[in-house]
Amino acid sequence: MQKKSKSWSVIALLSVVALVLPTTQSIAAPKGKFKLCVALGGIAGILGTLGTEGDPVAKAGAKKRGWAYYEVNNKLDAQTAVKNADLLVRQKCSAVIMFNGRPEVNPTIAKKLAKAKIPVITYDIGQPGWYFLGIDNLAAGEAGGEALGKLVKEKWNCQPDLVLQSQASGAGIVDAMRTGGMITGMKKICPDIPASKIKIFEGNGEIAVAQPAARDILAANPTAKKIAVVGINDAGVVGPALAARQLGSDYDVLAWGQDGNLIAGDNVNPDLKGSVLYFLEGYSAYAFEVLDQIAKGTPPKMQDKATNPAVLVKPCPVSAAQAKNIPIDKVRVANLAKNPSKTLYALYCPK
Amino acid sequence: MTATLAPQQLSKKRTKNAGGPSVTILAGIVIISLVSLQGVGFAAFSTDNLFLILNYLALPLLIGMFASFSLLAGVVDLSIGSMVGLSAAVFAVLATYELNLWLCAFLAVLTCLFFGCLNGIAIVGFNANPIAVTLGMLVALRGLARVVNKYDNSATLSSTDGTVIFIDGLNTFTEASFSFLPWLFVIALAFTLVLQLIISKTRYGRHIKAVGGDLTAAVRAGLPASRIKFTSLLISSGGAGIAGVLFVGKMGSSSSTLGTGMEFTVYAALMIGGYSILRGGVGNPIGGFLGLFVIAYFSNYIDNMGFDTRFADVFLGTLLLVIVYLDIRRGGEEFE
Amino acid sequence: MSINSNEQRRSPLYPRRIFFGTGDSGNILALLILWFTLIGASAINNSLFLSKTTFNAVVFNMCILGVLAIGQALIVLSGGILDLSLAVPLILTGCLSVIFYDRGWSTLPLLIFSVLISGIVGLINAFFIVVLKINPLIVTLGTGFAGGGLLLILFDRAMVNPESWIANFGISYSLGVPSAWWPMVLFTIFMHILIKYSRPGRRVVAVGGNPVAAKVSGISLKRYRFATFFFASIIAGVAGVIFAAFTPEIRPSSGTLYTLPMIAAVVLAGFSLAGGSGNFLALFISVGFLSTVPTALVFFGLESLWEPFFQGVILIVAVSLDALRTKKTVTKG
Amino acid sequence: MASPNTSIDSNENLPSSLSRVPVMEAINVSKSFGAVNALIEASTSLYSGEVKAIVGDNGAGKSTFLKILSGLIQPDTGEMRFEGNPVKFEAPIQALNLGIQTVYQDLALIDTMTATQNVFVGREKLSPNPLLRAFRIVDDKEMTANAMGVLSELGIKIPSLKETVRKMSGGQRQCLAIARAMLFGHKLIILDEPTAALGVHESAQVLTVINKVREKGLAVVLVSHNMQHVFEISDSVLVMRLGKSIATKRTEDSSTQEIVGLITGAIAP
Repeated sequence: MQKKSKSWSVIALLSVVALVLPTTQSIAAPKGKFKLCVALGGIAGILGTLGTEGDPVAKAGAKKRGWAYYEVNNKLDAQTAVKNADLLVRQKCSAVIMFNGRPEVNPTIAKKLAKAKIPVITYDIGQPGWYFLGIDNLAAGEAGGEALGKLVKEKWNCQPDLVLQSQASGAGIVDAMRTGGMITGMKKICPDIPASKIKIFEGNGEIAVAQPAARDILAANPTAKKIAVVGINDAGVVGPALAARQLGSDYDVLAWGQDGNLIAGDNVNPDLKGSVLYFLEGYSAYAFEVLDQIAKGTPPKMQDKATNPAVLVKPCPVSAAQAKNIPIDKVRVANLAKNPSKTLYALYCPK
Repeated sequence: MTATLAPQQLSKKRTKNAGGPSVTILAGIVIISLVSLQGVGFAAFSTDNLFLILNYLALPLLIGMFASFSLLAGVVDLSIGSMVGLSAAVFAVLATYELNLWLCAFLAVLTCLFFGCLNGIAIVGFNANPIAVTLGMLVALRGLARVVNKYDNSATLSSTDGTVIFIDGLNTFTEASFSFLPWLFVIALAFTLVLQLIISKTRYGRHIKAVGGDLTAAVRAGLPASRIKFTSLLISSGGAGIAGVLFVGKMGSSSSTLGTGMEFTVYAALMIGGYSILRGGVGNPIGGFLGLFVIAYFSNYIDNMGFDTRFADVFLGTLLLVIVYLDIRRGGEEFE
Repeated sequence: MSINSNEQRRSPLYPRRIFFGTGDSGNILALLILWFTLIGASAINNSLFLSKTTFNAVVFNMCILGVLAIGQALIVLSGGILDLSLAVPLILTGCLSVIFYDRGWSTLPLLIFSVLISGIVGLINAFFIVVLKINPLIVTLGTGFAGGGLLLILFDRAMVNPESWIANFGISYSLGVPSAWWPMVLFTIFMHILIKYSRPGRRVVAVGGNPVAAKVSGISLKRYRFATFFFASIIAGVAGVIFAAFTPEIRPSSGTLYTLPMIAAVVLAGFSLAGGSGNFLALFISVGFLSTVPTALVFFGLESLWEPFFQGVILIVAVSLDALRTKKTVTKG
Repeated sequence: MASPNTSIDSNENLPSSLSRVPVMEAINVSKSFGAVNALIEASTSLYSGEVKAIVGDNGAGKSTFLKILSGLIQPDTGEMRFEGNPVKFEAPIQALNLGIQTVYQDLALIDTMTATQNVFVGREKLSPNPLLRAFRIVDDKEMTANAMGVLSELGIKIPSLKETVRKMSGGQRQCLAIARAMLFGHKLIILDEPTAALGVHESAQVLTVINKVREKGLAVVLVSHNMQHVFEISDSVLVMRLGKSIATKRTEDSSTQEIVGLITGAIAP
């Protein structure tokens, strides 16, 4: 019974380890030191640089104030976000910046963090009991929609053949507000676009997904040549624009994105006529307004809705021509570090 | 006619450790412990930290143990990840219609059993390749889960991909713990031990290992191979169904990403633990538990260090290869 | 004979010849019937389906998936089970070609170098498999994880210049069909001839069908493992160039989108996962069929949400029907 | 222990002087697969304490006949008798239950299991403790002892009963398979090419074991291509040709030349 004894010795060993090793020590920072914790969003692109690479603005701010700093990544995955919440509690964070693209688990996370009495600042996605910091997604959507509407009116006299609405339903309410808001905004300028011309599809905020999906829709509507594209982000609208280019040179495309990821810097797609910038990478500069008060022990009163925000970031609609002067997010963050008194909006949004 | 000897010539090195790669894994655990000690300090062994590890080991362990039936029987079920997602979606959506929760859970698990049954019919009944069939099921159910999530009745977040349904009782159950031991983990571990007993000591265990180890030989020995394979597929899908319901309790929602890639991480851990997804009959639950534990422990180290998470995948991939290689050095199964 | 039966018995992946037993032609015929049924049903539903635009849309759907599936099929055929890491060379080449372009490299060295560098991924895989003797499925799972992470670290933002020949390749047409289709067509023809009529090709099949017999008859398993994994990575690298042409913002995480569909295409085409049997013409049809499904769904008015569901169901039904047929002929004979 | 030769006092063609009933009898059984007539009115009788060899060219119907005897396939026509009573096997398990065991050419051992587990696969002994028995807990100790018993009875040496059989040599595996058959088949043991793929020394080992099985008073039937082995071990030889059982010869009365002639058709039966 060599096999059996081996297994059982393993169990015995493990139980010993389990009984002896655990101490009541915690993994938290030294007592008395303020600890700022940041939960990053996840995949790059759909949620900007805050996706994967860390938040240099928050890190620098914490360092400047002599705070401990800790970062986790929600990976745009619900299960990971919940797991991270537990981690943040055990890390005894003093305050948490939460950027979670899977809002369906926010109630659970809120419950855990509330139990540990950790104040939370949420970016862009509202949750009762969390300080709301960010843009009003609906307003941002509408701003972009209006800008696109103007182009559609100017060029096609408000009569596009097709409006492609590139969703990323995984982003939940944000998606509904942004893409839905864009349609609303466009209808403000061109109220007579019939619902039958608006085709909603899943683009996942990713060119590689949005492109083939849009291609198939264009194939199913072969007579439609004047195409307006709205979507959750720039990638979500560039995909459909390219799909139209692939299917023929007779297509005319007006695409307007959100988040400004693909409108800044070089190599901008010619069909991307504009985008709405939020300067997500600079959000943490605003966050310190709230964080400083929390650290002082005088937290501001709860403002947890986009309509009643703790800090409202203004959306910045930018046409492709204006965007030529805006560098990519990494450069912007570096410049923000050089001008700590300003915000990215003040630095870069065209007047 | 020399054929019967040929496979032996091919792998000159024989398995020395019939008990699975337990020792290799233990060595891995010791190494990670030392690394953690160096990086995180003694806090790495704190009850707090252990709780974190075990809390997120519980459900994958449960899923892995149920799925190990089909691995042992030689019919790998790749669709478990999707089934977790589907079960969660069905449960959560039904719960938004305010049906009895037990009924919802029952229906969610039943749904998974139904698809497990389809797996079984295709694999056992039609003799189709298990990897191909369950891969198809993986893709299909992932899609179906997303479709189901669209039918949720909750008004709170109209356009979420997932369905939000916070169930206090279930959440309390899934989050309950005894000191630093989460109850779910205790249950999963108890299940693992029972399973170890079943696999190593009972008639059914012997039969399932025989069917997975050598189908022809098992049939000739008069074992009901088809029935055993079929049940093993039902067990793995049922387990995924149960885990899906529990996930809803833990997360307060079903999410379209729930279970994505889970089959790969769970099976990677089980392979570290001595199971094989290409041939049945090898591996034991304790080894599987250790495999899952070593992965969870390692991710925890990365979490605690606050590493750039992009490195986590690099480390995990390397860890998988290193442990499997070490096991081969100790006489584990070689390829060709 | 006895070697074969013994081999089959040892592996749970019983090699099954898809459709009508021995003949590849029967298999191809069945797939064609399946494809034309789908096209016919869609055309009856909406006559617009039979348009040049639809044809082009389907062809575009095939471009990347098709090339990747050929790489995967080579691995499967040679008994390497599956290569779960093909997304890594795909993205690596995509990013490298963009970087090299931005540095002002001319087309030919750019293509050669970016694709060859991707071949390294295959060599690493083969090293683990051949030298360290780890099962390919575990190796490629590991290198897939690790490689994906490394790519995220190395290339966070790769933007294709819309004026570049790369971007132009993605929207241009040659001989009346999208240019990006030709790599797939050429690879299919090349592989078909290679496997059917060349000695190395036949040896790949031999290595896949029965490694023991192949080894006994003096074929170096190691050399063939290195070669197949290297070439699979190279082929995935070519798909990476097409990916760059289609996707101006290359996101490392996008690579995994193709993993399951390409395995599905290979399986549907009748490649035995145990190695040693499969036909590249059938693979072409299988890719074509799978690429028609999403387009057809849109014509039927279904949300693209349903696409994975149908793809999965089709795979299960096809594999089951085929297995059922094979089983019947086996019991008869 | 009786000498193997003393028990050979029966012949197919003559009523046994002890008027023994054959353990197993096949009378004019036929089997066809589609258009192929694999077996045409083949007959044979198998007696306890006797080794019968079945020889024939490839495609002579040996395997089919063997499969019919072991209950793996059912004959289209003809009659099977077990200890004088007509039987019809629907499934191999019925044959197993009657004490008929088959050792297949590819051994039918499960590589991933230990020797003891292999011996008892499908017939595990349950623990005597009623509680453990209720949970279908097996009694490894008892099974190991039993296996050890039968192995020593047959003089088989195996390194360890607790190791997986993958490491064993071909001869050891074959012996183990025969031992398993012996443990459960108390009437008839069917061997398909027991010495194929084995070296000289290992073959000798296997033949010794077969001899021991005969001494235990079981009926043994074996298919072999190796004339030397056939003459070394068998009491009588059944020659098959083109699906028919054309002749049964007492081994001691026959010669290799005669048998080979019958197989090839050079000698008329």
